[in-house]
Amino acid sequence: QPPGADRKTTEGGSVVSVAPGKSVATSPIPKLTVGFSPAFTSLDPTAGKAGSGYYSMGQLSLETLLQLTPDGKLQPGLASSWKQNSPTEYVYNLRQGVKFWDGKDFTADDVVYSLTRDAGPSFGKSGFYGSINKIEARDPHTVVVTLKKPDTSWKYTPALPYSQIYQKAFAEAHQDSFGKPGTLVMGTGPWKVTSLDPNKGAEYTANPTYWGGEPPIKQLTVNFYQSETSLALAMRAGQVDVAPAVASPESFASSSGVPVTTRSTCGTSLFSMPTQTAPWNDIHVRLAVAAALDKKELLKATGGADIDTLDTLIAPSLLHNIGDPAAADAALAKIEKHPYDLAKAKEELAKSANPNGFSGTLTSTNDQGALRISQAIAAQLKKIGINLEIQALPTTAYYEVLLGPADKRPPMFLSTGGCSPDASWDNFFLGDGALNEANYHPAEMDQLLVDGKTATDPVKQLQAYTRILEMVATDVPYVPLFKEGATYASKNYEWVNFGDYWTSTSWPMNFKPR
Amino acid sequence: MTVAEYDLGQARDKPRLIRRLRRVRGAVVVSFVIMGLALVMALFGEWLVPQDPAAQDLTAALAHPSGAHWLGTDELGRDVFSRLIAGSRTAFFAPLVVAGGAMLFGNVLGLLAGYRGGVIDAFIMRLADVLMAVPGLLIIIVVAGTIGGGFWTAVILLTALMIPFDARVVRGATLEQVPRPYVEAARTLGVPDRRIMFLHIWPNISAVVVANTCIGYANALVGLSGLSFLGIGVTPGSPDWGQMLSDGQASLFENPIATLAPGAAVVLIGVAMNIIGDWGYDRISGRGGER
Amino acid sequence: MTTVARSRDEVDSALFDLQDVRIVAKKAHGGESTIVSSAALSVRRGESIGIVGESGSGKSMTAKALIGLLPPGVHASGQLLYRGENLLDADERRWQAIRGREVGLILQDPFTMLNPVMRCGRILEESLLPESIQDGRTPREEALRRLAEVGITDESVIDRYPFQLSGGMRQRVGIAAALCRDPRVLIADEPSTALDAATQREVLDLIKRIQQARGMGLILITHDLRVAFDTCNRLYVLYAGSLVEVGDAQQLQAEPLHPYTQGLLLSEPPVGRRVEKLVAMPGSVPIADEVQGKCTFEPRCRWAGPECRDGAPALAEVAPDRLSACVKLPEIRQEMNSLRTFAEQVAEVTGTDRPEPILQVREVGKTFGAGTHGVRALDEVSIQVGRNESVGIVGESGSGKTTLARVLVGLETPTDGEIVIDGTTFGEWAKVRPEQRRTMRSNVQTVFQDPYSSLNPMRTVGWTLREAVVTHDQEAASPKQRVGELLEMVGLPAGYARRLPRALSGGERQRVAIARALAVRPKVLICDEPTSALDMSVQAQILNVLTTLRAEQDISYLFISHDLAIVRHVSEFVYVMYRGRVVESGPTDVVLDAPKHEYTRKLLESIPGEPG
Amino acid sequence: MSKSGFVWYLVRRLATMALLLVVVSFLIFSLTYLSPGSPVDVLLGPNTRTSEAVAALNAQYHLDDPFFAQYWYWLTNALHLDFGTSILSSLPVGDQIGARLPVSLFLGGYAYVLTLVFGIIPGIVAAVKRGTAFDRGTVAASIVALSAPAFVTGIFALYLFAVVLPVFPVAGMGTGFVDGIWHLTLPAAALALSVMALLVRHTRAAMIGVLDQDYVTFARARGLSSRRVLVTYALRNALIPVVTISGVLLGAVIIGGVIVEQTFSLNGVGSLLIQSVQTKDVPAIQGVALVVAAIIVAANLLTDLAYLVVDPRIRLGRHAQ
Ligand SMILES: Nc1ncnc2c1ncn2[C@@H]1O[C@H](COP(=O)(O)OP(=O)(O)OP(=O)(O)O)[C@@H](O)[C@H]1O
Ligand SMILES: Nc1ncnc2c1ncn2[C@@H]1O[C@H](COP(=O)(O)OP(=O)(O)OP(=O)(O)O)[C@@H](O)[C@H]1O
Ligand SMILES: [Mg+2]
Ligand SMILES: [Mg+2]
Ligand code: NI
Repeated sequence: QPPGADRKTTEGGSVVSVAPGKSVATSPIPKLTVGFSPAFTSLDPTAGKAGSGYYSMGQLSLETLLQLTPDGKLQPGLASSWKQNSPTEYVYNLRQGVKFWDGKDFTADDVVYSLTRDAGPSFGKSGFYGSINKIEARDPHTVVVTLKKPDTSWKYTPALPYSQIYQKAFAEAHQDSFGKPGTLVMGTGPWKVTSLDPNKGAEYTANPTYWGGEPPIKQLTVNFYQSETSLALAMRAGQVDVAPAVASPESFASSSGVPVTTRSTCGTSLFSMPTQTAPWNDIHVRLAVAAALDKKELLKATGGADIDTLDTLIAPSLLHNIGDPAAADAALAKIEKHPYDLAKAKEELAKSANPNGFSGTLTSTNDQGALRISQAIAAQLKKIGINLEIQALPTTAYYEVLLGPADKRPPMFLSTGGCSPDASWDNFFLGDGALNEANYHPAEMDQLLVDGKTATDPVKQLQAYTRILEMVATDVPYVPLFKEGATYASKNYEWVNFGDYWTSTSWPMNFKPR
Repeated sequence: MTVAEYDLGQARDKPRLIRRLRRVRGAVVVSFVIMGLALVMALFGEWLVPQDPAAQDLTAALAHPSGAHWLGTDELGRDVFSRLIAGSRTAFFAPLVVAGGAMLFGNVLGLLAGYRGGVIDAFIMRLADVLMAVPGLLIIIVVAGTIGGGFWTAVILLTALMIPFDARVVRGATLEQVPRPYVEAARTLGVPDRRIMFLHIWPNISAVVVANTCIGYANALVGLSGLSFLGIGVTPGSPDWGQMLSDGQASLFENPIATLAPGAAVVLIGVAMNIIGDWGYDRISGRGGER
Repeated sequence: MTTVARSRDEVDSALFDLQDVRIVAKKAHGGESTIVSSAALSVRRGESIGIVGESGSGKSMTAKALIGLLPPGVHASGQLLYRGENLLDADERRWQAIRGREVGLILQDPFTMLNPVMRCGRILEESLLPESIQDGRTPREEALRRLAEVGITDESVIDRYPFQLSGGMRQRVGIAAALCRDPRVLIADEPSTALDAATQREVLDLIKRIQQARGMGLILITHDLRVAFDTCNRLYVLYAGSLVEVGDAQQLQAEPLHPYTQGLLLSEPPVGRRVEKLVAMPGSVPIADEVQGKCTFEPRCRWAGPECRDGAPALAEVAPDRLSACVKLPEIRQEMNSLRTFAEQVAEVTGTDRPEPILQVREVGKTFGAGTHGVRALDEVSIQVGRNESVGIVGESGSGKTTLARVLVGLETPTDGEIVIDGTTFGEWAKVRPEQRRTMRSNVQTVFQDPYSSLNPMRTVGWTLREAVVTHDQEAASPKQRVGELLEMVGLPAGYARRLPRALSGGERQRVAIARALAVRPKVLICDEPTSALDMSVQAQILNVLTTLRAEQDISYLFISHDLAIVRHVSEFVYVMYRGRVVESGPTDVVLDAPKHEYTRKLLESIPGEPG
Repeated sequence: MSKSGFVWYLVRRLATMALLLVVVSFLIFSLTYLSPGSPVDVLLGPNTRTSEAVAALNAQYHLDDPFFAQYWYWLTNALHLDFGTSILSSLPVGDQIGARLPVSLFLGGYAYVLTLVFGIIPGIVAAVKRGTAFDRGTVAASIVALSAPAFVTGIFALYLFAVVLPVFPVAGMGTGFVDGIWHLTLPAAALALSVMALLVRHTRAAMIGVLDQDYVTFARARGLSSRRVLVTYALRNALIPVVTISGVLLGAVIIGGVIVEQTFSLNGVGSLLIQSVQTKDVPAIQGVALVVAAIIVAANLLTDLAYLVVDPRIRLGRHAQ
């Protein structure tokens, strides 16, 4: 089985290989409009909060050292080549002759500055830089990153949007307003951002001096919409060409009249249960829940996203990235699954302290998509007598619960939110991190997590991850439900190579008129 | 022969009841029927629903109206018609609580303020001024939205905010009655103040009270469903008309009936209540005779 | 139907000539109701005619028909000739040309007649036509001249809003506005009723003067026969929508030729003397629509016979220039005359010694408001009412009469002075001990001016009376029986207890109000203009009830009125109030026959029909 | 009223207005302060919370100061139109309000104009043609419209004009004035509808009341033209009770605006409020609520002044010295 065979990319869309910095479109596109809902308020990657556009919009103008191919391979970006000298030392050779939009040269200083800033504590993603020892410029065109200990996940980080590169002088000159409307950012990307208005959108113009050559899309407009419905209506009216990230594909399609394309990604969606709080501390309860959840059925609550169910905490595609995919499949086959079986669920529940079921709450954000799935979960559990009342919380309150005392965490529906090609990505609901929602702490687990990251031998690494999956399958702190989906809608454009890692590329480069 | 004679007057009133019944407009009858149906649904909805309003059938999500689902289904495949019926309970009773509560407190305070004047009067008037200056729904959005507390917080807040308005109307009507000779006659007779307020004045302002309460009911219905439309004070997934409307907005084009039905229900009850209010006003003030 | 024979030149100079005008209103749920069944009248240049009738008789509707301003849903039919043109065929444009230029109208209430948001000058200016301004005056100068014509010389009036003027001034501005386009006929619908006696007289004199000076035709509408006799050449007596009598004013005054006209004249207390008892017509004015197809006065007529019910009687010439609609006139004319003679008997005036006081007011003062805005409504007023005595208080509007009454029953707190009721002296009601207050309350009761609002409209007569009984006598053996007694006392059948006030006529309501006051067996009854809101024919009934009660119940009256004739009729002793003070007092006959104070003289002079 | 009297009145009204705003601001501030959930959690997001990070945030947002100090700090800043930084977007709240206010004002103003035009004119015509089919139709329509909240009419309009009858744009705000009008017609109409109905009823009742007045009869009796009577007499006087309720109308338009912005996804102040409430963005809620309250209070002042203009009895009578 070829790598990434379980991804739709190869079935629905086409994988076209283009050279880094080049577009799949062959003729110029004078103007293209992209719609997002909701709005973004900052282009500073370290703003890192809801409303920051680094994740979806950042790659239009800021670039990373490396980029990801549709199947999760690294390819050159601002670094023309890179090398791992030792388990802890990475050397990046910067592309020569690259200029910022203001005409200044792109140098190693800018990279060091950007990565150091991105690694700072104010950025929500500083976890990705946890094993960094130092980042330094060896010469104006070489950057060396030294780790404290081996970390196999690092190699992907320079290709993720969390490590976007911007001009040092500009960022230093605009300490407080960097990335915000009025100030914006200074980068090297294919499109130069000329305005940002959280109430309207952003304007981009093609960068004539782009190292990959001037991109075919000459003017790129991003429009913000307050709700997905209004975005869909705008698309229906022909005001929007492409809408990446559609949350309710079916409704969107009917409102806009434009079909929505979905791909399963390596991100995962889970149902979490607090393993140390009654009645969830009872393994029979958790096993009952695992058997009671009909994943196929739940998929229908995703609003029409065309995605797959999931049986393991880590998406199989990520394990395929480690060494031999066949070995990964063999290992996965051995892991216990909990297929939908209502009789078994009732049987398990009967063995628990609450044989006839119980009542409780199910916490969710007040986001429509999450609410829909939470309601569906509650409805399925009701069938075995577990009555969960949905508690929809606004972001603040939700984070308070999410990050609050470990023993007070309620059962909830969780998503990893995007993914990197590294298998450790899907683990962050385990271990000592603040996000161990199940409060699941067997001693063996912590060691396995370390092993997984440091193991340089793919076989060892796979072993560690397989064991993690086994433990999760046995103790059921989480019930994996389905893969996260990536979606886009466009009537007139095909999005070539659309899939897991679209946020790690200059994605409008992949638009091709239909 | 005595030339001076007492007037033995002729009765001017004829049995008017029948005539009046015949005059009741069709719209009023229809309004009462609507409210009656709403009441039945609100009381016995559980037994009337064709399907469990919470039951999901994800295979039949966003189905169009059919024999099985009269108004189709929502995103989670729940029967919209059943949810509409289930939602009638809060839709019917919550405004009743609001309008009734505001009427009760508003009347007592308004009568006191209008009849006695003084501190109560000044207090109510100032409070109403403040609320007039900042609309109540804005306050509720801010308060219920930030403090939380769910549906009944919104109901209680709305009631509390409506009291000064009701009190103001009642006070105004009372002020109009107080200088009337019949009130002064009662005072001259030494009738206790409480009796004057509740047995003399109140019946005479009851037309205004009834009309105002009906309008208050319609406003509370609209206000509360507006709040739940905005996602304030509702439990997600509960069959609340306002929430159904806002949830359904996304699938407006997929299944318009399911989205528009709760909206139509709100309008229907609002119209019925307004018509009943007008009718009640005419009826009661007609009793009061010439003015 | 009768056509009055007229000579040629009469027809020539006729401005209005109405024959058989019928005014009907569409009912809300189909059908029509008659407001005026058949009106016929004519006005010539320089002539003033009066349309007289009690409320609801259709006077205003007739006036509105004459100027084409009938309310929506009300229609006139018949022949309404203005200088030979039948105006009932006129369209709105034609009417606009007629209104103001040919026919002017002034309304009853000066307080509502002028646009409240327009300055007086503007009101006049907008009514002026270019051709009515002469000598190159500006509109403003013309407006000033017009104001001067109605006796307003204060130039600042032109820049004032109506609400900044007194009632009399407003009425003058109204008259000036109505005359702006120099109409040939002026219709005045009760132009003085809302004004006090002195102003009333001035306004009427003004209208008459201008009418004569300009040679206009005048149609004066009034319910007050004395005003009509004083002002008009010819009278049209309207009753329940039909004309019952037409005739020369002087002749009609000397000998009315219709039982209704006669009844109206007799029920009015004479100014110059006191009569034993008034001659009252029974019942009250019916709604026109309910008495169609017969003599409209038949239900109340003492002489009514079967012939009266035999179709609507036509107006027939019964004497030269006298028309009457009474079919029985020849039979009853004699009897009518004797009744008039009977009514003119003068009552004996009882002794002039004052009985021991039961109610006293000592130097009471009352100021409304404070500071410069304060109104001194009562100023050192001292009066007394004796046991079984009837005391009158007269004074023009605003002189403080009502305030005094309200102070007496505790509806108003006096600013200074004291009140003595049945031996108890106090300043404020609120400071009296509760149980004593109860007894005092039962000693003094009031009857208010407006019978329409003095009963709780939502409560039956029985409920109201029963409450009055029970309030002061919780253990009342059988309140129900007492209610019956009370109703009987004021001449109403016991069955009225079940009725709502709405189902009673004004007079009946006032009777119930009196019964309510009597329920607590008061020693003093304060009557604040108890008849001023009632029809003349009903007023006599009420006055008679009061007189009878006094004889039966051993009760004292404090009778407030602005009408000297009524005061003369009901009281032995009178106080004259002027601007919050008592300016004169004494036995009624003495004060009214030989007034000492200048103000009292002025009051007497302003009575219509008296030499002024 | 004398000139000085007017100035005095204005000063008094302004003082009341300021006092009211202080009270409202205090309530707004304390309410949001009392809300459960600390802003620190939102600021940190799903990160490990180091005590330094928390302390830095506390300092930045003055979360450690005593309540009154916080209030004072916030109020003085607010007076300079500085409402702090939105927790969600980390943009100055003042800027955000400033950027969104034009949309809301445009929508509100447009709706208000629609309300006035389509509220007063049918009200007058219905009153003048009392009892006719037009009158009955207007009354019936107004009862229905009165009970049709903006979010219901909005969604009906969305469906109608996006699918059934695509004449009006249902998305976006357009660019420029004319395009803006074009785009905002639907939202403004939805917003205006129920308010309009209230005005129709009020105008009709006021007009009927005025047409029955003696002064109208008297004016006609003087031969004034129908148009003049209708305009300078009837309309002018009917305006007085209409102006009295314009405060209520305004409140309804503003609160309705919040809902309509949400329904039509317009980027106005109202949707900012709802967004902030949904995310518990404390500074944003405070800022928006205060600005909205200030607008309402100021508009009420204008209403009062309009009342002074249309009714000389108030102008010259009650407080004439
Ligand atoms: N718009 C109307 N539609 C129908 N009937 C009316 C209307 N206006 C008045 N009426 C009736 O017409 C009758 C005559 O009214 P009108 O005003 O002419 O009486 P009036 O003689 O002027 O009485 P008053 O002395 O009280 O002014 C009354 O019974 C009244 O109820
Ligand atoms: N509640 C009040 N507040 C202020 N002023 C008042 C009040 N009641 C009466 N007045 C004033 O007191 C004066 C006397 O009024 P009052 O009603 O006693 O007169 P009246 O003689 O009864 O007049 P009328 O004949 O019009 O009934 C008037 O100037 C009146 O304006
Ligand atoms: Mg009249
Ligand atoms: Mg009086
Ligand atoms: Ni002034």
